[in-house]
Amino acid sequence: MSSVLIEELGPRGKARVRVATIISILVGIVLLALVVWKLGTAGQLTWAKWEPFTVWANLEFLLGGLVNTIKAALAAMVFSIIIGFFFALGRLSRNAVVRGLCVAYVEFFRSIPLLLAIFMGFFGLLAAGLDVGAFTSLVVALVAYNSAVLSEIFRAGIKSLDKGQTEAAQAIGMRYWPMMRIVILPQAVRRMVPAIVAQLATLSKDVSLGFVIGYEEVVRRGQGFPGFSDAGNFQAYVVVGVVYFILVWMLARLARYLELRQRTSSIGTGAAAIDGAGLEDIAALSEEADAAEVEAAAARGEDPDRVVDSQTRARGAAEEQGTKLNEARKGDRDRRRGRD
Amino acid sequence: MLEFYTEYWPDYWDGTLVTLRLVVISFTLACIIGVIIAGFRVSPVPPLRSFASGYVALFRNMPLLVVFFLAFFGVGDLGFVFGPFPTAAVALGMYTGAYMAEVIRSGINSVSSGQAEAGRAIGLGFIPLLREIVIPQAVRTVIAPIGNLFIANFKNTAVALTISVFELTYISRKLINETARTWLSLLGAAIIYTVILLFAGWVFRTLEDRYAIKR
Amino acid sequence: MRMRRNRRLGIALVAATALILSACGSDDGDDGGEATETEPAAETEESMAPTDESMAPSEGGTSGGGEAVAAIQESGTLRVGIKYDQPLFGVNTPSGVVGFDAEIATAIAESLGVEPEFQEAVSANREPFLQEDQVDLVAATYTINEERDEVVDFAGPYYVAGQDIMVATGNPEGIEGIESLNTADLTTCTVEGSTSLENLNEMAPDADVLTFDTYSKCADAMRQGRAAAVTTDNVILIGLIDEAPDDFELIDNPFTEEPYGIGVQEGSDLRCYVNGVLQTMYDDGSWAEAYEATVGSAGVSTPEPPELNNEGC
Amino acid sequence: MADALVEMRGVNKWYGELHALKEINLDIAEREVVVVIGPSGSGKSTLIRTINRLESIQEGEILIDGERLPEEGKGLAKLRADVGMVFQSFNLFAHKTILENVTLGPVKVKKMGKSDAEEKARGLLERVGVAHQADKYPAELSGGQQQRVAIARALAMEPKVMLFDEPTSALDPEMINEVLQVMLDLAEGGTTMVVVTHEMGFARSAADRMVFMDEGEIVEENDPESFYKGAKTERARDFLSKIITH
Repeated sequence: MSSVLIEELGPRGKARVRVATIISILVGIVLLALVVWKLGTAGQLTWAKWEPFTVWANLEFLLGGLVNTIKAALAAMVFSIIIGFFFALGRLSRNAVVRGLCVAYVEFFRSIPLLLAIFMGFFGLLAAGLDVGAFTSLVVALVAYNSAVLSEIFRAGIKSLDKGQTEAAQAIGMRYWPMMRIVILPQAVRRMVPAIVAQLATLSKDVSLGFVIGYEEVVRRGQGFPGFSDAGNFQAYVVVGVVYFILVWMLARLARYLELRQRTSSIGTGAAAIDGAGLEDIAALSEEADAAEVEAAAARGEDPDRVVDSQTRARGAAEEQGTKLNEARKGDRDRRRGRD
Repeated sequence: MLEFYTEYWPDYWDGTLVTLRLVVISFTLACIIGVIIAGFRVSPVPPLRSFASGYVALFRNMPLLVVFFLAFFGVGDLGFVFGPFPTAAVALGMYTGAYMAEVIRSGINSVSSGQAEAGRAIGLGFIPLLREIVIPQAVRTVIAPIGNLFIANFKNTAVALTISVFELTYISRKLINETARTWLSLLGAAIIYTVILLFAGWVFRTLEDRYAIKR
Repeated sequence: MRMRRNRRLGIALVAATALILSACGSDDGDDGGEATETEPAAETEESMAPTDESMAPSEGGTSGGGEAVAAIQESGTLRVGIKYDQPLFGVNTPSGVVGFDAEIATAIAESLGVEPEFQEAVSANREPFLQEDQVDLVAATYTINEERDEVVDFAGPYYVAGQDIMVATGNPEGIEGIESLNTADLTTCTVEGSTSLENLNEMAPDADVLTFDTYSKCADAMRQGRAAAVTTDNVILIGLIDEAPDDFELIDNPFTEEPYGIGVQEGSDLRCYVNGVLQTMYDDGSWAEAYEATVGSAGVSTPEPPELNNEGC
Repeated sequence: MADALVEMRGVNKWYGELHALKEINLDIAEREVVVVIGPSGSGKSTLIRTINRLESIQEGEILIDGERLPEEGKGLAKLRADVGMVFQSFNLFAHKTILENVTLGPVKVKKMGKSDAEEKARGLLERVGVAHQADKYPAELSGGQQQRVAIARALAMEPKVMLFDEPTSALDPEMINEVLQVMLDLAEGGTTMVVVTHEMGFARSAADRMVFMDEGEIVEENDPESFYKGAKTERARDFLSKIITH
């Protein structure tokens, strides 16, 4: 029970939990049975409706959509990183005009729905005489939108670096750009890798919106293919949902893994302390990381998934210093108590 | 340019009203679902915890578009047919609710165990502890992320156009087709979104300042 | 029809939207696409000399023909631009392209004594196809309109499409025409950003409207009881009905006219030759046969063939 | 010893495999001050936290004023109200003012009137020397001040026994004495106290009894003078030599 709310239970509490467990399992079974029954009576479980998804040619077609999804997500990611990076630097610039323009850009694209940005990328460019097709329009829109988001991650990443790093660099006589290039950015980038992977997961989800301009990602392929015409909507969207789920879940998992690795390596002493611990502790730690990741995701603002509100991030970074200290203390105490 | 907006203001206004209605209903729903799911997630009853984790994982790893289509056409195939607006409100509420649950859970967990222990040590029972110590402290840490969720939820209402909800983004798209003034049509919606979000941002910042812990 | 200043651009955008609606291969046949940006180009380089224009082939001219016809006969193949994804008109199947357009094109090729060779035409590339001499003719649910007529020539019309209404089998709501839809009590479904939607908004402003990105979603909406009617070009509706003949039927009361023509290069003698072939098909009943074998298979009654435009032939 | 205020009988506790408390038997009489010492990880914190069941036990029983410590629910909350606790990291309620920190227990648990509670709280704050800080928030106070407020908060419940869990080890050196002074005053005033601390000065002047723990068991009990001068066990002598050399 990873919660401050729940005390260690006494015998009566344990008995209650047992009863609640049994009741909730029963309720769960009843609900599940109802759903299956409803699906059955609505004729959704007949094999004919699912069979199209076992035909390799159909699956190949659907997986082609997955490839398209990944293609657009990767392309958008690469350009978003590059452009977002420059906007981050722009926002940290000492020139007020540059700063102002960057702020305007970032704030504009952070405050409109992605779908509107996609329409701008498609209809807008078309009206401007640029008939670039669905893929390019979609990537342009995703880049415009995500570079704004990423620039905030970058800015927070750069700012969150210990001020000591800057001071140390300046102390040995480095000037602004060499300092950025040699000292600050490499560290900032390393620190941002998990956030970037997490953003890639979000991006993959967002590619689905390319649907509205006819981009052949998974959803469009899943619903429009003649090979699936025997299948109903329910089946098609369930399968499409599963495909997306696996993709996004794996990317999120990777992001979490990277973040965890980074944490353990950066805490150092904490990692040493874990040395003696068993698997359970590591599981607990990953649970904690899970919670932290979620917290971060929540704090990251924008879209639930779409990362990072600058303020929260910056504040988060500041608080993190504090909590880390507290946690270190607490952890220390806990461990001691644990061994007591 | 101005004539364009004076001429089509009624269209934009209709769309804005739909968007606002959608966001109010879906966000209220998200709050309710969030509290329930978060409660499940921190409860000592294992099946409830598993259910809550499953719920959160499901909605966090699926595109909103798929959620909408499943809720509209998929559920419709099962014989449950609801109109576009109610479907969109519920689907969006359930989607944001998953994120809300995580925000609330992390808010509860952000209250240090020392605070709870101190409360127990002076004899506070479960409910008073929750009311006097945990919730007031959790609320403070949770306002900013909830504000962000609101903004996300607000922007996500646009996806409802795919199931025939005539909200603001739909209107701008409709105006493109009717007038062929592409950029004007799109900008009109963008400006309305920005203005509303500026206002929402101000509200949440004010709330945050009011409830900030003095340090 | 509303004529706004930017009508052309509007149409172009509608075309772009229509392009998106690929899933059910829909294309409302009204897309002017690239037409505006091209000039009446290239003809001097082409086979026909200016004099050819006046040297029209004789009426019914299966025997006659100018240089274009001669060149085709010499090459032994008729290059045809055709839709690959338009149910009942042009669908690419493993056994070749089938549909009403394919039947017409094959008949023309037969008359010429050559083999047809099909190439996929999408809405946006039909004019460039002709202008750049990629194909000899385009038979691809190609609506005749003024803009296009400036850059290409049309034989025909060989079919008049029009916006129509699809209802559930048996027409439970008793919908007779567009006027019946003008009530908030009935929900009508069409595709977002289409001319069909604009027509609906104009002709039945009180209708309760549902819009989706594809017509197949409209069909689903009807199946689920969300909509009482679907309206768009009858050609698309017939395609939907063909997929589910038990569920839907056409009220067969079109309220717009979209004449389909065979596109040929500007000034080509092929135009009058094709008109001749079409007239022959009208007369000997093979037009009706072709119709019944394709479009008519969806349970739509065979109409009278439209009158050909023989101006200048 | 039947009238001891706190009785621990055959208490055992495990953390998984780890035997954290081994067969603890300990009685604390009214007005007695007991100081618990021992090396890090010896179980002394766990011991003190079991007395108000912030830690559960698996075997044995704990009685407070002759009453068996309930395991959960209202009864437990009621009994906890009679046991004051001061934590290493103060744990003042961060969102409440100093005054509210002190009045919360009396008002919410003891259902005391608000004005009475405030009057009493101000008296207690006066006693621990932070009366002028009453309207501030915890984060605005120094560590020493916070810990004194924490003591006042515990006292406001008029507990039968006060537990101190390393009350000075999170403090900067110059603040340790101000807290110890308050504790000395309490001891002299006759409060029953169980204190986990390494502050030998305090132990010598205030403790009635020293309890030395190691590896989860009570190794030695004695009065402070004899304990410091001549601990009976090797383990205790070894521990003392380590903390006295510097």
